[in-house]
Amino acid sequence: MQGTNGFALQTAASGITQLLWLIPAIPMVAAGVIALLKQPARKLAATLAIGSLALSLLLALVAFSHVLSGWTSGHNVRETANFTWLQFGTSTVDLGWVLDPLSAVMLVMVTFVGLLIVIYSTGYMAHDENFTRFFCFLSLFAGAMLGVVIANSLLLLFMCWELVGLTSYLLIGFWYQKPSAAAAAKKAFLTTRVGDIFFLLGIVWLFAQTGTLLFYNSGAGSMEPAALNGLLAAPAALGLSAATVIGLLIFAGAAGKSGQLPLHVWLPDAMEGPTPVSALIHAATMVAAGVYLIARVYPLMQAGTPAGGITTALTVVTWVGAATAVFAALIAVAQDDIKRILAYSTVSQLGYMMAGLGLGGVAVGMFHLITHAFFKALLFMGAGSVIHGVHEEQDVRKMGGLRKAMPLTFATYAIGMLALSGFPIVFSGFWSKDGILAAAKDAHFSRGPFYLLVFGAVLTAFYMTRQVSYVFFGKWRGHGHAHESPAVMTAPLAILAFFAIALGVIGTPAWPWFRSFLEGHAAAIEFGKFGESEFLVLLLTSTLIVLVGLGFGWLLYGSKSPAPEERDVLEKAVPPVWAALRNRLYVDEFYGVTFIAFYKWWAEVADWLDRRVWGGIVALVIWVFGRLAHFDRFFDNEWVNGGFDKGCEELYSGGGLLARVQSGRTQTYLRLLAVAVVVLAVILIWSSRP
Amino acid sequence: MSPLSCYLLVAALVFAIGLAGALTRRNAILVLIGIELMLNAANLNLIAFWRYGPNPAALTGLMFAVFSIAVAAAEAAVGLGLVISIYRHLRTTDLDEISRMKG
Amino acid sequence: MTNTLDQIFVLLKHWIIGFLPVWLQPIVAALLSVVAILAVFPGLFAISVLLERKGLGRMQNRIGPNRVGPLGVLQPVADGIKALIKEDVIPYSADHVVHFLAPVMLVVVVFMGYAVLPMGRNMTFVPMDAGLLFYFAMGASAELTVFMAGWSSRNKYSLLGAMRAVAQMISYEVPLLMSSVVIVMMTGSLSLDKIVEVQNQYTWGLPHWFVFTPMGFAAFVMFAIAATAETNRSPFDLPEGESELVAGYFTEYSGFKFAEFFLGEYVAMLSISGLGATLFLGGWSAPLAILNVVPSWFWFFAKIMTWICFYIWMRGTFPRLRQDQLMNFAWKFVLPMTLLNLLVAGLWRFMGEGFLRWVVCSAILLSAYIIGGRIGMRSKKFGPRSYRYAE
Amino acid sequence: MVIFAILAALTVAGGLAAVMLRNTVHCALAVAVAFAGLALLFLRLNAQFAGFAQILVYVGAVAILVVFAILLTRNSETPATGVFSKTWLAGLVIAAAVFAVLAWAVIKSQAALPQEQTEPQISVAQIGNALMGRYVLPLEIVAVLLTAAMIGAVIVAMHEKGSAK
Repeated sequence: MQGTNGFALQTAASGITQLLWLIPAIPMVAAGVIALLKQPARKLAATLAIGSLALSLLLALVAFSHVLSGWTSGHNVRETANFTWLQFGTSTVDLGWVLDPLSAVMLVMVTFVGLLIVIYSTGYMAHDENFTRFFCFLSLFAGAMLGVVIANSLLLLFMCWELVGLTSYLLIGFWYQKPSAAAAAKKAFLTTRVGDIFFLLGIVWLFAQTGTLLFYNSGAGSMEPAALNGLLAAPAALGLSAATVIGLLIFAGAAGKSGQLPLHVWLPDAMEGPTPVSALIHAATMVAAGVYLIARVYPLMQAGTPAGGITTALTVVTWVGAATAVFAALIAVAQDDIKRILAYSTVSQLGYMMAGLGLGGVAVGMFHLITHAFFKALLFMGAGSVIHGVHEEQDVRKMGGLRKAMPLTFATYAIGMLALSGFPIVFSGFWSKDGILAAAKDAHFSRGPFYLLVFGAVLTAFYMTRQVSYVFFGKWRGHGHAHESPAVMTAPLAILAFFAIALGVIGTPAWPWFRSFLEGHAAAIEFGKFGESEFLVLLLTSTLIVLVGLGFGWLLYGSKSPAPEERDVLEKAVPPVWAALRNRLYVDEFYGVTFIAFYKWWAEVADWLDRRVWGGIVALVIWVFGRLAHFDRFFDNEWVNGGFDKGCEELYSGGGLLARVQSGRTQTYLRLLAVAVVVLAVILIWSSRP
Repeated sequence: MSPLSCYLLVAALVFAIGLAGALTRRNAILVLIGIELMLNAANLNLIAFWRYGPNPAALTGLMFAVFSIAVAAAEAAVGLGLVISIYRHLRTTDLDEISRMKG
Repeated sequence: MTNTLDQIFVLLKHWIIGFLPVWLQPIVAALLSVVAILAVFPGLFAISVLLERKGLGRMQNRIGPNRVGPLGVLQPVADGIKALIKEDVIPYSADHVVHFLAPVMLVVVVFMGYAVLPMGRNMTFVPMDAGLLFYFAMGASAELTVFMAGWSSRNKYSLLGAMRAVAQMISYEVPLLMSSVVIVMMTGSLSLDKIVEVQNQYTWGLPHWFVFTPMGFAAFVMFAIAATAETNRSPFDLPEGESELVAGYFTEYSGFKFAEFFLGEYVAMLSISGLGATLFLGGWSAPLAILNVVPSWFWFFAKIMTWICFYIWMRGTFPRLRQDQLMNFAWKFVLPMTLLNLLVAGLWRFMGEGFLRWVVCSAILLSAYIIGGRIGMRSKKFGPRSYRYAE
Repeated sequence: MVIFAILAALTVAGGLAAVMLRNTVHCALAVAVAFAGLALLFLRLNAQFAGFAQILVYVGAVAILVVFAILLTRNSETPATGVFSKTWLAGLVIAAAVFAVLAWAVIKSQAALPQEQTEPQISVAQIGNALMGRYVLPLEIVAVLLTAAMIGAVIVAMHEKGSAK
């Protein structure tokens, strides 16, 4: 894909573009209003949150239809509304928002999924005493994410980005009375912060280089050829162009938010938050933000593509993505907490998206992002429904046989699970993952990513099967007895399930509607593609992959129900590996022994310095002064005091004298005034006489 | 001895008298009277300068005098009100006895 | 013919001073005017006293003075003689100087007020640019004399009367000024001659008196009330309420000094009626265009006497107010209404010619007075007389 | 010139009386005389408006206020003790010094002073226009000040139980 070339730029902002800012504004305002409500006003709070998001969804649909109509009528829409926010000296900082296929699609997805999740959480949080606070945060979260989506300026994007970070902190730590939740919130905040530092560096550098932070500004934006060429020309360290380095810095930020490999640790812990929050974070908003960011700055990432290859930045993105995909999938295999499994699968899927971005361009990555958003939200809410149904139990080994207890949840969950593991033909996940694999297969620079991704796909199917069979098959191992969740929770599940299937249609190789929509050339239906050999090969490969994963998983776990204390099948087979996976490949521990330990050591050093060195010096000084003081006292007693006492008496009497002036007698004051007047007049006349 | 200087001298005299009154009397009310006298002396100066000044048509001095008369009325009202309330609290208006504000 | 008759006094004055050397003329002219004023108004004073006594008598089903001369018309003369030959008693502890100065100064300031009143065409003693201001300045200094009288005679009745009088005069001086400011706003001048000139014109033979405009009429009513209070006339005659404090601030005065007070009071009445006539009733201008044949000075004095009769009638009619009622009435009804009047006058000025402004202004004033009156009547501050202190 | 001398004498005499008389009320009356004299001096200076305003405000209002204050503070009787404060001599000396300085200044700067010139004829209308035009802001400010002063005076002088007068 050749950046913006495919687009007939059209920056004349239409009405809806002018109103685009309303989409994030409405939920934020709602959040503000809810924040003012009293705790008991639950109904009102929920209504406000849902209503605001519904309104945003409406607007988003309008915007989408606008873009769509533009596209179908041949010319592609990219409308921006910019305004100057700050002006210092000659350079200005502009903010603005953009409406183009990318943002339109994201808007619809975020508002829609967000709306469903909010509706769902009215049921899930029904018994929480901080109901209103929750909805306030939720609306704010959605609003911030929408802000990220519409932003046409890296700065505006960064603001909303940080807002997302803040709200995620608030939501993950929503049950702050749980220490683990508080810790998780802190962890998420700090980890993402690490990425954001680099991101900010990238922004500043970009501004320094191009003088603007707008993406698209009718030729003057930083994502447009003029600026990009400048960036390419500008050299940076070790032979990389400025474009590359800035791209990498921004990617660091994205990695932080989307939990890519070095910075993924916060994401599983974020499960401490309420399940709807997990759903929102993992499916629709936060983690998507990173991927979306890369898609947004894609022109920068792929600036100066060598013939038939990809840029350094994209190479990095690809490798990191692929590595993350496998890594997280491996860990997911050995988890017992239903939500943790999903969390790690999210991480790995994000890896897929990144890889897709790196290899296949915006369309591939975004398509997987969209489909994943739907079925991951579905899975999380299904998990939430399960947890709700089994009385806040999260350990899969303490469940089982739930397919009878909660059939609706089971059905929808199964759909989600199949979509995630990419079951052939009917499920959207299949097509999106298929696209990524295809892109990876004909990546020229290396086959590595392809194999990694394939392996990851196998694992995905495997651990999902394991989880499902733990939860829904076998016999009930928990205590109490499970019950189906209320309609307000299951209805969104059904809707999401529908989309988890249906979305596949728009991304098949035969009718690559989504891709053509994003890249802005007409979509043609050619069933002939199904006939082409390499497509069939790929189709068969991925089908095979999935079937292998599923079959293996079913073989090991299907419908048999080990007791909770019983050791896992794999554990029996390969204990060391299992232990490693079980402990998340010791990443946290690794950080523990490296960074954190380093900081601890450094703190101790500082402490030692304080105690020994500085303390010693201070002690010395004290001692010296002590001696001096002794001498001084001697001196005082002998010579000074006499004189000093005298002086004090003098001062005292003088004070008494002065105090008499302050007699409280108005006339005295008046008299002084008059005297002063006389003196001044005399001085004046004297000085002014010739 | 130009007429203006005559007026100025009279004003100065009245001013001095007022000042003397304000400085020497015990009774707060009479101190206020002295202050009023001083104000009026100032007004006389203003008007005299206006009358003999370079540009009477500008009305500056006259206006100043009129305004200061108005302000003086306000000042008298407030001042006397204060004296009355002081009397109500301390049962005296003798300034030699009123020295609560001693530093 | 009419003109000569109209200007007869002026011509007379010129004829007299015609005999004199030029350097003497202005002084003599001034003296003549002063003498004229000093002659005419005491005469009017005598007439109005007689009028009052007889009129009140009729109102109270008595005959009134009827011994001295035919139908007792010479009664005032007898009173004057009596006052002159009576012994002048000065209380031992009184403050002699002040006690003596008070009535003299009162009479002086009261007569000075006449200097600016236009008593007929070209018949203003000192046609002053700031005539109205001068008049009020004199009126204000009258208060001081009243206080002097009350304080100097070392008598608590006198002192109380004086305090009451001064408080009342100050309180009612404000509405008095305000209501005449309306006229100033409409004419744009402080000079009484100018004011009369403005009123001395006719449409369809009807005069342009200010009393015939909405805010003019309102101001007229307020002015009448305030003037009554300013001159300590019933029903505002608490300062000399004989039932409470023997005769108010001139209790300790007798003989000629008392006569001076008496004179001062009536002359003040006459002069303030003159002012009222000048401001609202077109001064010396005739009530109808055709009546211009009648000399202007006649109209001036006619209006004054009408006003006096009005006073007498009021005195015969109304009971006396209570002190608190008096004050509340002044500050809580009269003053706000006069202030409103000012606003309306400004409105009138800026609405320009036309029928509309009549409707609007009258509507505003009418509603204000009705509402204000209702509220006032309901509150027991200055409501209908209650006897809670009586029984 | 003669008239001026008379008026000046009247004013100064009034002022001196106001300062020196023993009886407080006499002082008040004397100060009223001084005010009147000043007003007449204003008239002498063709400041008709200012003069009448002076009479209206000072003789009509301030003097009355002073008298009221005197009576309300039971000061109307001549105090048995001395009426002058302990430090009256110092005050006198200072006042004298002030007068000396001022007079010295006036006499020294006589050359610089503007000389006699044609009497300005100022009509009240002109003053009114000036008040409503060039000086309208000060006028408004003074109006506000007077209102504030009135309220303040009432509040300050009001009894604690809250009944005015």
